[in-house]
Amino acid sequence: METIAEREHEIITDFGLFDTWEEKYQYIIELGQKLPPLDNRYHDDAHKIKGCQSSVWLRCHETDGRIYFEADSDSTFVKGEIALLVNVLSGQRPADVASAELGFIDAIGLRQHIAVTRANGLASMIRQMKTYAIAFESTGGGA
Amino acid sequence: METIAEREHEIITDFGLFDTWEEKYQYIIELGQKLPPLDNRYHDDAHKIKGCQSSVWLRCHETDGRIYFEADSDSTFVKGEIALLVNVLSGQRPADVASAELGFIDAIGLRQHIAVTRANGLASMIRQMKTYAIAFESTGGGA
Amino acid sequence: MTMQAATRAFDVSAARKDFPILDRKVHGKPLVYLDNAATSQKPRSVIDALTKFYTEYNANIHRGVHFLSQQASEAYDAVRGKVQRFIHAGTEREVVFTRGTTESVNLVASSFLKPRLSAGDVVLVSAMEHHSNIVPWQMACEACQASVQVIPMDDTGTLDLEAYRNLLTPAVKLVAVVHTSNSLGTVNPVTEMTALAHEQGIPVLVDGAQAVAHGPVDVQEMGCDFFAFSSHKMLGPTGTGVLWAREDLLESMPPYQGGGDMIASVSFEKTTYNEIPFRFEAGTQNVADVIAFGAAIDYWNGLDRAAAAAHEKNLLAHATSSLESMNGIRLIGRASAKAAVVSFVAGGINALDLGMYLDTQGIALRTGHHCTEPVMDFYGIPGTLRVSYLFYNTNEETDLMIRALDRGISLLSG
Amino acid sequence: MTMQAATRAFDVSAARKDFPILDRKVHGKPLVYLDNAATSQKPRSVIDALTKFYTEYNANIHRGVHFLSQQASEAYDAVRGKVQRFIHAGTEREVVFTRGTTESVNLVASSFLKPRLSAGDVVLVSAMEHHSNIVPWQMACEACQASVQVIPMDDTGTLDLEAYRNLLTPAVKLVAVVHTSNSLGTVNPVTEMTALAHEQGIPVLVDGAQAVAHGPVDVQEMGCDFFAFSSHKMLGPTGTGVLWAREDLLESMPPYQGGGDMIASVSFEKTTYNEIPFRFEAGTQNVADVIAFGAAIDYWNGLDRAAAAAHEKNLLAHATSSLESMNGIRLIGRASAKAAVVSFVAGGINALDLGMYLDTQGIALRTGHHCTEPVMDFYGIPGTLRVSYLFYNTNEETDLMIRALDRGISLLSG
Ligand SMILES: Cc1ncc(COP(=O)(O)O)c(C=O)c1O
Ligand SMILES: Cc1ncc(COP(=O)(O)O)c(C=O)c1O
Repeated sequence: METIAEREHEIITDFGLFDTWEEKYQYIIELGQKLPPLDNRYHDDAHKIKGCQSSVWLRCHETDGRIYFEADSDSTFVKGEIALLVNVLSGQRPADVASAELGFIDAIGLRQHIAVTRANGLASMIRQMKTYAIAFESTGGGA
Repeated sequence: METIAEREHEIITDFGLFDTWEEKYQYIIELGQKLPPLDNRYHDDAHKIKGCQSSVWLRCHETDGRIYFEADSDSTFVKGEIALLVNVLSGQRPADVASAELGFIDAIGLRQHIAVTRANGLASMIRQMKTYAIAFESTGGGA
Repeated sequence: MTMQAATRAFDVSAARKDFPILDRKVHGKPLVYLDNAATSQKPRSVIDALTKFYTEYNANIHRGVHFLSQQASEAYDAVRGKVQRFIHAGTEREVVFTRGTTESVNLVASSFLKPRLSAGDVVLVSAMEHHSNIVPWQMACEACQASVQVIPMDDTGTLDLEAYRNLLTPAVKLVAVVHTSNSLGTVNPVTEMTALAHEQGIPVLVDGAQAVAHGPVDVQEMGCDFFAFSSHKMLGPTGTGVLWAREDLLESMPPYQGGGDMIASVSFEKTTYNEIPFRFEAGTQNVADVIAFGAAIDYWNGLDRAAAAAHEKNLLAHATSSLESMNGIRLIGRASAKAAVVSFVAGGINALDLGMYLDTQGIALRTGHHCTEPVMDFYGIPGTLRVSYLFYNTNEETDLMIRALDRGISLLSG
Repeated sequence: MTMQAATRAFDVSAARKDFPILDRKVHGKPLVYLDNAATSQKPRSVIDALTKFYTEYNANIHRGVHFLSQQASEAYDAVRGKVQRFIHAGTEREVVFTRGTTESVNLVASSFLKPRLSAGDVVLVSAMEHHSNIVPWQMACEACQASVQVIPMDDTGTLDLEAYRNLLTPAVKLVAVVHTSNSLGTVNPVTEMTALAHEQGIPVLVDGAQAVAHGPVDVQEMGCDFFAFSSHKMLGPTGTGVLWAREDLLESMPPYQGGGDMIASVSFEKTTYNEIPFRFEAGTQNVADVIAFGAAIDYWNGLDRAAAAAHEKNLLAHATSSLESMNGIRLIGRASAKAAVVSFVAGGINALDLGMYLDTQGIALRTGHHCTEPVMDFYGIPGTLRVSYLFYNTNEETDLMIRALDRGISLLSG
């Protein structure tokens, strides 16, 4: 299992291939289109993340001390962002998720390009993922 | 007796001698210092002009169908302005005072140089002088 | 104006040269700015007016005896006359400078409406109002157990005047209606609506935020009692705007905010207020922006507005027919009287995703509810994409947008 | 900061080069600008920030998906952090952008005070308040049968802290006090005054309009609950300013104005409000001016503020001793803790006449009551002449002023 840092590094390398924001946008859209759907029964208020301009639902579970995320959104771009986060954080140890700094978001130039409201949405997603991780750290329960 | 237009013309000629605002200012101060004082008993609310930043008292009377003004202020500069107005309007026929356009104020460059609050004060003085003139036109009474 | 003048072609490339930002590139592509209903771009003369103020005669106004203060005061005060003539108000005394449309509406809600409002009273707004012409009334009504009622519209985004007539009951204390809708483009018959309200003795506020940039405004002809608009949507700077109010109503209103320059005299025992409009401009005014706003009005006065309006009509027609010919595009707002604003949805495609794709192509338009959530609720959609034009836009820009839209849709449908 | 740093000479000629207006002539004479308490002049970087915004990235903020809107939003939002650090606030969420000090005070009067005010309650202000820190409280108190009471001062313009202590009764719902007086120059012991009020559980608003330009401000150290100031008095543009408020208090306050961007969602049935600080910024923000205000804060951060303060102390000492040595001059305001502001009267000579004479010499100072009429009533004078300094002023300018004053006095005594 790769570490968070290793996965971030891979994403940064991937994005290094793109010269323009258009290419990065398209790549994120592709990631969004490929993100496995979240079962419909989790599209409810309990799994909805507040503070995102688009609707975002997030669910997670723990297996063998590792935390796994699934998510969905009505926006393909947001799904792409989620895919990046899932890619980096899913399958990691809760403690590592809780303390991850996620420098790749700045490094791939995502933050400069997405509208502030979106950036806030991204921040909300990360916050929620970390909240789950912290909960697992202390209780080991599912969400 | 010179007409209002003739008197305005003289003032414009006088001011034509001055190159700078400083000289005009000094000349107006001199006029203010030379303005005959208004008897103290007229320094009351009934004779006070509203809308001036400085205190201004104005009194007038009619003799032989002509209107005469006397005035005072705590500001020497305002007294100078009054002196100019008195010079132009005192001794004229009420009807002529009421309809006077007083273009000399712009012509001598007074308006550009005095603060807006002052300009409003000047406007208030003129308005009051005309109000008196209109009153005399219709009633012939004193104030 | 003669027909001749009205049909003289508008020189759009000359106009574009006056707006420095239109030369810039975004993501390596020439900027296509189609978000004018959010805010307009600024001509060089407006930007220069700011620079000139701050480099030559910046000073606080109205109380200074010195030359700079005098010059600044005169320049500031002169804009009141410019605004008066621009909207054909009766006197300068009716022109209050505010922060913008939103504050103008809040001022009326607080100083005019609230003292007149009792439990059970009604403020009548239309179904297509901007949040700024809803929330202030809701806040005032909530405080007084009054309520906001809504003039309905049909599916084209046209107000139902029959329903409006029936809503004009004695309980109505104010009608507040938008002149030109920012999300639908609908131009409402405000003159007729005002006349109907006045028959019942009900005062009318018109939200002119969008109207002022799309054609001449004559508040006396319109007959309304209050008219609110923002500088930034009509070529001027952010941070200022206007409340125009009929003199007798303004005279009757208590001050809104307290502070410097709105007073006649202050003591701890008794404070008296200045006359209108100064009574409503507390504190240091936004001197620089008001002066630059004056430069914006000068720019409008130098423009062939009839030709500009004809050009905008043409832009609207071209955008409408181009979008109509695309598969899966649904136009939102199809009133017969419309300004150059086109809202649409693209099948099941997320508006934000599409807006972001257009952004990668240098095309700036707006996605979302455009601060008119009730309009989105009415159509049962979360939001629209909106292109909104000003006279400096071109049909070529629309064509670029349409091509990009086409590519974006296929990308996002994949 | 070491003594070494504090005593390094301030390079005033370098600083002057940053302010284009200081090169101009007035009535053919070099401008001597001594009216900084009314408004400060602007460095080139602030003016350039405005030009850059309007020529490169003007857009409406917070709701736009396109690049310009994004760039504008980021620039605007970044200023909140700059303000937070400038006044040492705990979090950005405590920083509300307003039109200026006056609006900040009105916001507190309306959203904080009014809901907490009952008949018989008291707002305590000092005897040297600016009208903007009197009238809003009078308006709120009038509506609730509460009253404004006054902390007295002595003849030097120093507040009577003993009297203040006794005035802090349970009826007092707020203390509102000026940090640095604009007409007297007095620097009040706001930290101590806040502590005394807090002992009685009374919240404190500090009017920082003058303070921010004369030295570092630390709201947490000061301990106050609200702090209000204006951009235009601290090198920034007109039209914006700040209300800083303790997070818990701000959270507890209902919105001030309604409109776009201050809402979470709007429907005709139910509207919910955005979180702080956005809840208090209704409508299109003054984007350009806030961004340029950020440039002003950058300028302060680049300045050797300790050296600038020492320079201002020197300016004050020189002006005070020069004026003291003149016949017939009476200084108004002689507190031991004073900013570089000197008010005076010249025997029986009318202040406006003298101010106008100084203007003919290119010297800009202020005459009148400086929006502090109660201060003038206290001293039994109609107004003063006031010279007010900023770090870019020089002793040579004071000398020019003194010589002109001398000539003006003989001219007017003649
Ligand atoms: C001490 C003080 N308080 C409040 C104000 C009001 O500030 P503004 O007019 O910028 O709102 C001023 C300046 O005019 C001031 O000097
Ligand atoms: C129709 C309409 N009304 C009101 C407003 C509010 O204007 P502002 O945000 O400039 O106060 C806007 C623009 O945002 C608008 O389009």
